[in-house]
Amino acid sequence: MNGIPMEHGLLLSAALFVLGLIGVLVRRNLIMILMSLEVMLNATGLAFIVAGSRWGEADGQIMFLLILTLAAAEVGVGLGLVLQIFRRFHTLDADSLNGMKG
Amino acid sequence: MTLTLFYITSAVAVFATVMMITRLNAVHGLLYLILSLLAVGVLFFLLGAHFAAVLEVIIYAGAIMVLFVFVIMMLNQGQKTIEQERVWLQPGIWIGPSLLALILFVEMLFIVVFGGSAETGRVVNAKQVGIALYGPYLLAVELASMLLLAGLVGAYHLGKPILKTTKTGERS
Amino acid sequence: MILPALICVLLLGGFAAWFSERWSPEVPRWVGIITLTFEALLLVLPYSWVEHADGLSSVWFADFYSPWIPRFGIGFHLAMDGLSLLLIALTVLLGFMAVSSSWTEIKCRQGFFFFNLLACLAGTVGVFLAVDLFLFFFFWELMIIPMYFLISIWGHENRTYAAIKLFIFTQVSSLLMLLAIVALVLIHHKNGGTYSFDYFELLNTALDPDGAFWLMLGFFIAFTVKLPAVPFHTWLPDAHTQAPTGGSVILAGVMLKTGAYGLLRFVIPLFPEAAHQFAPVAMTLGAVSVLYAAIMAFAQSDLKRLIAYTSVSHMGFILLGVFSWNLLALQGSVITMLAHGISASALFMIAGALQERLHTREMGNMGGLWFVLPALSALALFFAAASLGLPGLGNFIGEFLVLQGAFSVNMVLTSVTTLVLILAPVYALIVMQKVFYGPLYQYSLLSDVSRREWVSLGLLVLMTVWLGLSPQAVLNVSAPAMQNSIAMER
Amino acid sequence: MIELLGWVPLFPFLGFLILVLAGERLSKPLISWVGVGSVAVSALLAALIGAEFLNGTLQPYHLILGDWMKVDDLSIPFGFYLDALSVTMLFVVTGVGFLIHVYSAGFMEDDPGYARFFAYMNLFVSAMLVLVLADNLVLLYLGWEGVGLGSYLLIGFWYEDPNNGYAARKAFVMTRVGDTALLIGLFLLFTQLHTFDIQLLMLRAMSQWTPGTLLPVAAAALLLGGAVGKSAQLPLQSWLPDAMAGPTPVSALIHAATMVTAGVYLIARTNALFMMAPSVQFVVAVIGTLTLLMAGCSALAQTDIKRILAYSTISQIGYMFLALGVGAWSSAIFHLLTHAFFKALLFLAAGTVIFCFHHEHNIFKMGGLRKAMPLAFWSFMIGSAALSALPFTSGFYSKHEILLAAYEASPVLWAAGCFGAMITGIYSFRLIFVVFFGVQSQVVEKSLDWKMSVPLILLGALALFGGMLKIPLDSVFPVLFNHDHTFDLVSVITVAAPFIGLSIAVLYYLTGTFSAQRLAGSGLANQMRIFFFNGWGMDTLYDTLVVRPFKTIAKLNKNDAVDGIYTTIALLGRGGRLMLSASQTGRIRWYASSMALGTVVIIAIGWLS
Amino acid sequence: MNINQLIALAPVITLAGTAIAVMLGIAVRRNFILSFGIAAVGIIMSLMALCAVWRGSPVQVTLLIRMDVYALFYMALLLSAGLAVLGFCYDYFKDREGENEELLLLLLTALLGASVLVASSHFAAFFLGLETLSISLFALISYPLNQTRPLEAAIKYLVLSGVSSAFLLMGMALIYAQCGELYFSGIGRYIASRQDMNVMVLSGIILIVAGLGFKLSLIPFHLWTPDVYEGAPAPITAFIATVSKGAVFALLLRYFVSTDSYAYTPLLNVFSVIAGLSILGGNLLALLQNNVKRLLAYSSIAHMGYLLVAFIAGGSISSVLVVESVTFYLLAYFITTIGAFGVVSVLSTPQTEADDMSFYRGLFWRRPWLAATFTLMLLSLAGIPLTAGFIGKFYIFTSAADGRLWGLLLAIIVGSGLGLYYYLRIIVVMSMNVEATAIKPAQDWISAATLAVLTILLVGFGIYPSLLINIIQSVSYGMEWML
Repeated sequence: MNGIPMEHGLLLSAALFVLGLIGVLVRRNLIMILMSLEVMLNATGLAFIVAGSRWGEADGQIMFLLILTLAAAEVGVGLGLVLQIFRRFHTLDADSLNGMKG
Repeated sequence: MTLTLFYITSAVAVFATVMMITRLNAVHGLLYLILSLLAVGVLFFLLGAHFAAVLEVIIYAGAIMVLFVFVIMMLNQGQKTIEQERVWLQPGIWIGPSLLALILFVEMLFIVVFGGSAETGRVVNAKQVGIALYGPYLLAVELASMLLLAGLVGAYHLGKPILKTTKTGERS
Repeated sequence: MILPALICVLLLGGFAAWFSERWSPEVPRWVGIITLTFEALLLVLPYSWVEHADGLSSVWFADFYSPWIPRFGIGFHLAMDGLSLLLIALTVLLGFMAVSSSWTEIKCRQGFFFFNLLACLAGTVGVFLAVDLFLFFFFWELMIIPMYFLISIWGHENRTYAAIKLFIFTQVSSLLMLLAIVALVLIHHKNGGTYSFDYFELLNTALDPDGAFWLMLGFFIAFTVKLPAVPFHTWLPDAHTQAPTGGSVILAGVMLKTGAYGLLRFVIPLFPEAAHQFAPVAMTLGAVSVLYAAIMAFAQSDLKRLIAYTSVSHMGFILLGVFSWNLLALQGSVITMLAHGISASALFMIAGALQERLHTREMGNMGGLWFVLPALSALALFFAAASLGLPGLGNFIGEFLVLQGAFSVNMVLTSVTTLVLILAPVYALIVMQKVFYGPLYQYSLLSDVSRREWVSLGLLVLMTVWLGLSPQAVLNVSAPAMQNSIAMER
Repeated sequence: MIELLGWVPLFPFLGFLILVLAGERLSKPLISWVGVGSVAVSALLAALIGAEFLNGTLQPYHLILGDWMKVDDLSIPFGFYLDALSVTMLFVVTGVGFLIHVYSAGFMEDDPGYARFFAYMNLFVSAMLVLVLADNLVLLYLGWEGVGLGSYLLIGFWYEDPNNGYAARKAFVMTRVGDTALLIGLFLLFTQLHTFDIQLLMLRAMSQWTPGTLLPVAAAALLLGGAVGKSAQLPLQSWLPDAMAGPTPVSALIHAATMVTAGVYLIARTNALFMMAPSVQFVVAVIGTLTLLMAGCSALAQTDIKRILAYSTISQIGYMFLALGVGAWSSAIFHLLTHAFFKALLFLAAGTVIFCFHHEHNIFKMGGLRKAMPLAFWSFMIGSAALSALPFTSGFYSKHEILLAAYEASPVLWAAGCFGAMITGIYSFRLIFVVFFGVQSQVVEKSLDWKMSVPLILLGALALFGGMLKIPLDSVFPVLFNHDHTFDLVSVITVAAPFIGLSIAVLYYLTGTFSAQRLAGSGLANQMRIFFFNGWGMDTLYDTLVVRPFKTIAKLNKNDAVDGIYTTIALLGRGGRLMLSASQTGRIRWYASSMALGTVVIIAIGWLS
Repeated sequence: MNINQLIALAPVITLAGTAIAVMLGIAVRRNFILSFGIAAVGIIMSLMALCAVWRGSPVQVTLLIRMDVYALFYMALLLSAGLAVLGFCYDYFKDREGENEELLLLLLTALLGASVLVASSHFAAFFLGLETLSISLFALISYPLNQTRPLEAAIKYLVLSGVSSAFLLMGMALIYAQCGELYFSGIGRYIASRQDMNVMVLSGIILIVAGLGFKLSLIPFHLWTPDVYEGAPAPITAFIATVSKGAVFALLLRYFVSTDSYAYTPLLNVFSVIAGLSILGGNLLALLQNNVKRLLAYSSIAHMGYLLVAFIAGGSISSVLVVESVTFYLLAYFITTIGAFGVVSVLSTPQTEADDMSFYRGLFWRRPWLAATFTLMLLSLAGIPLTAGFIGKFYIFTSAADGRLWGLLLAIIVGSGLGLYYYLRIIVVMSMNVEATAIKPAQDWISAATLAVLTILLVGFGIYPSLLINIIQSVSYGMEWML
């Protein structure tokens, strides 16, 4: 027991989560969007760690581990896509990728 | 003591994240992101998740971020993009999403506050995690490997150069 | 086994017609004739049972049951009483007419056309026979699809709009009915613990008045859309105008009757109290339909559209009659169904014949046709007279009985409705004037009624006169069913 | 013989069927043999049956041929009922009908629609016979509508001219207005009394209803509506003058002798009902009086020979209504009978004039025909004398009776009737003087063959001596009063009235002592003339009040306002789609925002509910 | 882990083994037909394994996976769908340039993810299954690298999927923070033991719903749907529309039933709003759409809305009927959607994707069988009798009426009316008269056979659904037993 209230941990997680979300919503650069996404995922990982810490079980950390796996895979595929997109569109502007709409 | 450290680290994490999402240069943003991740790693340590803290530093801040660095380097974004970013990041663009996110944050605040309070900080060491991982979570490990396989194959495929011979079948 | 056979014969005939197109485009219509003949023969069999039915009650001549979806107590349950018999007979008769009127009119993809025609008839026969509500709904929906194709493929210039409108109107309203059916079954399930979609089981479902009203409304809307009654009628003029003649014949002659049939068979027997309370509204709707459509008909310049509105007007009588719920009005409704089926079909056939010859439906572009087409004009005159309710012809009997029956229920409303007798000649005679009388407009070399048209229209003339002068034969067939319906309420 | 009653209407119907099916393929003589022959057989049969009946006990004869329909307590047979009233009508219909058919065979000889004409005529006769013989009101209604159809077809016989078609439709629709009232009356009667059999109905009405109460009044009023329409009485009279568009024999048969008197027949047939509704009966009298005056005045102003006769028909039927209204049932029927003779005669005579004059209808374009067409002239003389009720003609007996009966009921009615008789004298002799005297302006081109002259002669005889016929109508009708004004002032004035009219006509049109032009030239009088000419402006009135608003509304709503509801729904759908479709911008950030917003909202919903 | 559990896992293991076999196959020799053969045999073997373990079910394999009848049935459904998609993929990709073997591999991993998803009884398996599916889909969508639309679609899907995953994970974390359990039954115990609702758990579930709502493309998480449907290659679109959505929905239902989350009544309001919006919005959006793939995308939004109505009814009626309804509807939806996209796929050429309405003009007279198939599929989507879609809609009506969801039922009716319009529009276009144009020779035998089987199933289940209903009933009772 080190006395960190769970609410505070979760609030920090929420703050990071929301900041990540802002990043996704605001940035037009695809790489920045992917980075913001990482922030969001990391925030959820933090939430799991906080919760795991509350219950004193390994589950929280294991979930974090799995999130890490996801983050790695997603970044791998995502960056691959970004490369292809840059080759084809010569831009990283997310807003210009609107060939399909309506 | 721990509490104080917690708050300071939290502040660092939040600050770093804010800086990250506002940077014009992707590399700067990336550095702030690494800072943020490191700060979170410290928090993990404070929360008693030592194993996770180490992973955060090694894999997240280390391995994954390197991928970003590679890509940014490959794409070789110059000054031009920074100018472009500057144009893109007008305050008008910020307001809407930020307000939305703020509302979400307020909602989460309520959730957390009304959800009930509890203490954290029970230390769960690496051994416990290891036992769980290769005990009840054995299947998860296997599945994670399949997840990574999918990611690997996907990334491999996407990483291929464009086939020059093909005429692109575009439609208007 | 005859009851499912009645449906299967038409369906199989339809497929046969479709595949027979490979040999020659003339074959499918013959297949159609043969199928319908076979169907007519099949129909004679149960009819002979009418007199010799010992095993069954006097109301139901024939019955067929086979389990289908036991999970919900759904069975493939068919049964025939006088009403079904009459309407199926009408269906077969008008089936012949539809084939006849499509004989030369359909110039492409004959096989698929006759498949759709026969499939549509099969669906209709199914509707008239089904006494399982699920099965009924099944057929109810099924008959629309071929009709949709008939209009959208072989229709006239604005066919797509008309076909889609028809489909959406009937579909949306029938979903309301499906909802009502399901709710009814669920209530029955709550009461008795078993699922059943069987008509006879559901007849005795105890309902609370509020619920019964809404359920009744679900059925009512579906049937009044099909009937159609104001304000759900607007699909009909479009569908009729755009449909090929054969389609119009089926649509006006048979399909509208399914709405009337539904009202008679389901709405009132299943929800007697609710229907009774609702009767003033329904009768008013009927009266409004009768009058409104008559005025609308007068305003039209497109011949088929005009006839379509007269259909709405005539079907209003049925709504009025059914909700009067006495034997006179019910029997009148039955006769109106048959007589209107015949006369409206005949009028559409005439309109189709004119369109085939003149390539227009616009009455402004016609005139003085009596001079060149005396026989067709005389036939038109006859059916115009029938549709304006001339005594001695079938329509009069129906309208007279309906109005007489309704009069004892609601004097004022019926009197107002009777005013249509003034409006009917207004629209019927304007047709005669614009199309057949007056100076000859442009056309000179037109061939009058062909032998095929003589036979088919002549048959319809005979039927109309027969219905008008000797309706008793028909009334006797439907009487037990109608008496049974009334008895059910009490 | 009397058992063959059912064949009487059947023969003309068979003739109709043959003519319809065979049509113009038959040779003209064959057509006339079928067309005229069927009516001739029918007339012969009717004569024999009538003779047998009149020589018998006068007991009504009831013949049931079979069931028409039977539902619940409603039972309608094909039943014929023969009593003195039907016998009278039978004679009129078959007898006069036969003569007119013979005449038509000549009149229509050159018409391309010869077979069609006789088909329609036969259909009409058949329907009319059903009407007069029917034992129940529904069968009567069948005949009633059947004659309406016949009338429609024959008025519009020459279909090339749209005006004829218009007149035909007008006739049908206007009479349909009355018919509708009649039908509602039928519904009312059945709902209350549970039968349609006329005799039974009268009995039940008398036993179950109290005179003067709402039910009999309503029922009688509705039946009256039917009668008014069919008999062209106020306010539904204006179709009849237009109906003259049909061939002249048609006017003679349908619009003079038979169909238009169906209303009189109906009221006479249901007299018991009308007697239970004195107020309605009084209305009948008033309608009759007003109509006879109004139509008489209109006849004065007409220039079309057939229209004069048409208005005179309306006027004479007005007399019959007056008679019915005052309870002089048999006088009404008697006048019906004599009127059939002399009016048919007049029409046929007018027909010969028109026939020989190339379908010229305007009397002022004729003149001096006395010498050229003696038969027509004498027919007109006899007919007009009877029409004006000059003594010793048939019309005198019947009209005299009516006027005297009217005096019994109300002197005002009588006075109006006498005034009407005077007007009758004026217009009928005005016609003769203008057409047959003076200078002959045109050459008569055709001569009459026997088919046209024989009927004229026979009808002339009937018009002169028809008053002698004694039909025991008292066996049918209750006798309310016996009048014996053998020689009092009332009687004198009644007799004198037409003579006054005759004198006026002589002064104005024969001797030229007074000038009609000068009279009509002055402002007020001219307006009066136009007013009368146009049938008291009733057409204009209906046109503005009913026809045009109806047409306007109908045309305005041609595209169906109800459909607007659905169109609006469809439009709303399209609008909704446009809005939603605009949200599909194709931009990632926007999509993500939507998700975030959605999350925010659903969390809020989750909390708030 | 004992041997029984291992046997029970046989289908999943077979699938994973096949994926690896394909990978090794590629490593040894690149051959599309070979890889296709391995993949097809693997899926079939997996299906056979499913039948084999059916008898022994239910088996709980660690905390993560529960192989019960429900899971097995859905796995069978997903695998069959995967097999059909594989068939279309073969014809679609066989003539295309580039290395197409990895596609089959990715398809297998996606199927594996979906299978794990429906069998999961624990957040970890839930999450891993979902993400394995998603990660595979990113690559699948963008597979034809020589075109721009797939790339655009893939990046959209990737980013948005990432966001939705984050929501989902946050929801899980909140629930875990409050309950201390990641195991469904454990959460169920927690919920059942508390009388009052916990805000954190409630919000956690709502966040999960938001995450899953994205995968199910429910309004307001739907915006990606048309773009991804349009951009992805037709067979892959079929895969997204069916396997991905079906698995997620099955999991959602399983989660709700096994954790007793229906007890949180505010959730039902949330779902009602989402369902109503989805039904009306989806149908409205499709109304005048000229791109068939987008149109089907919008229609799928509406269909998920319909499905959700039956799901909501679970709040007040027995879950047996709900499971039955959802399962039947999903099955019908699978057949229909795969069939429809199969037609699109058959018509597409390496140069053009046959998604514009103009491709279908006069199809009835050019390729009657294909057009008839498509018509039947569309009629089934519209819920017209004679097709399985009708029975599905009937089920939805029944459960919704039983649950007295009148408002939503009304929305369904209105939605169906709208839906009819655009389905019929396609049929109209297909039946238009056109001059015979050059016909692409029909040589896609595998696709043709697949379409034929689908059509037979569609009509078969539409006319005689009893057989299927019996099986599904055992599934829903199996689900009941689990509680």
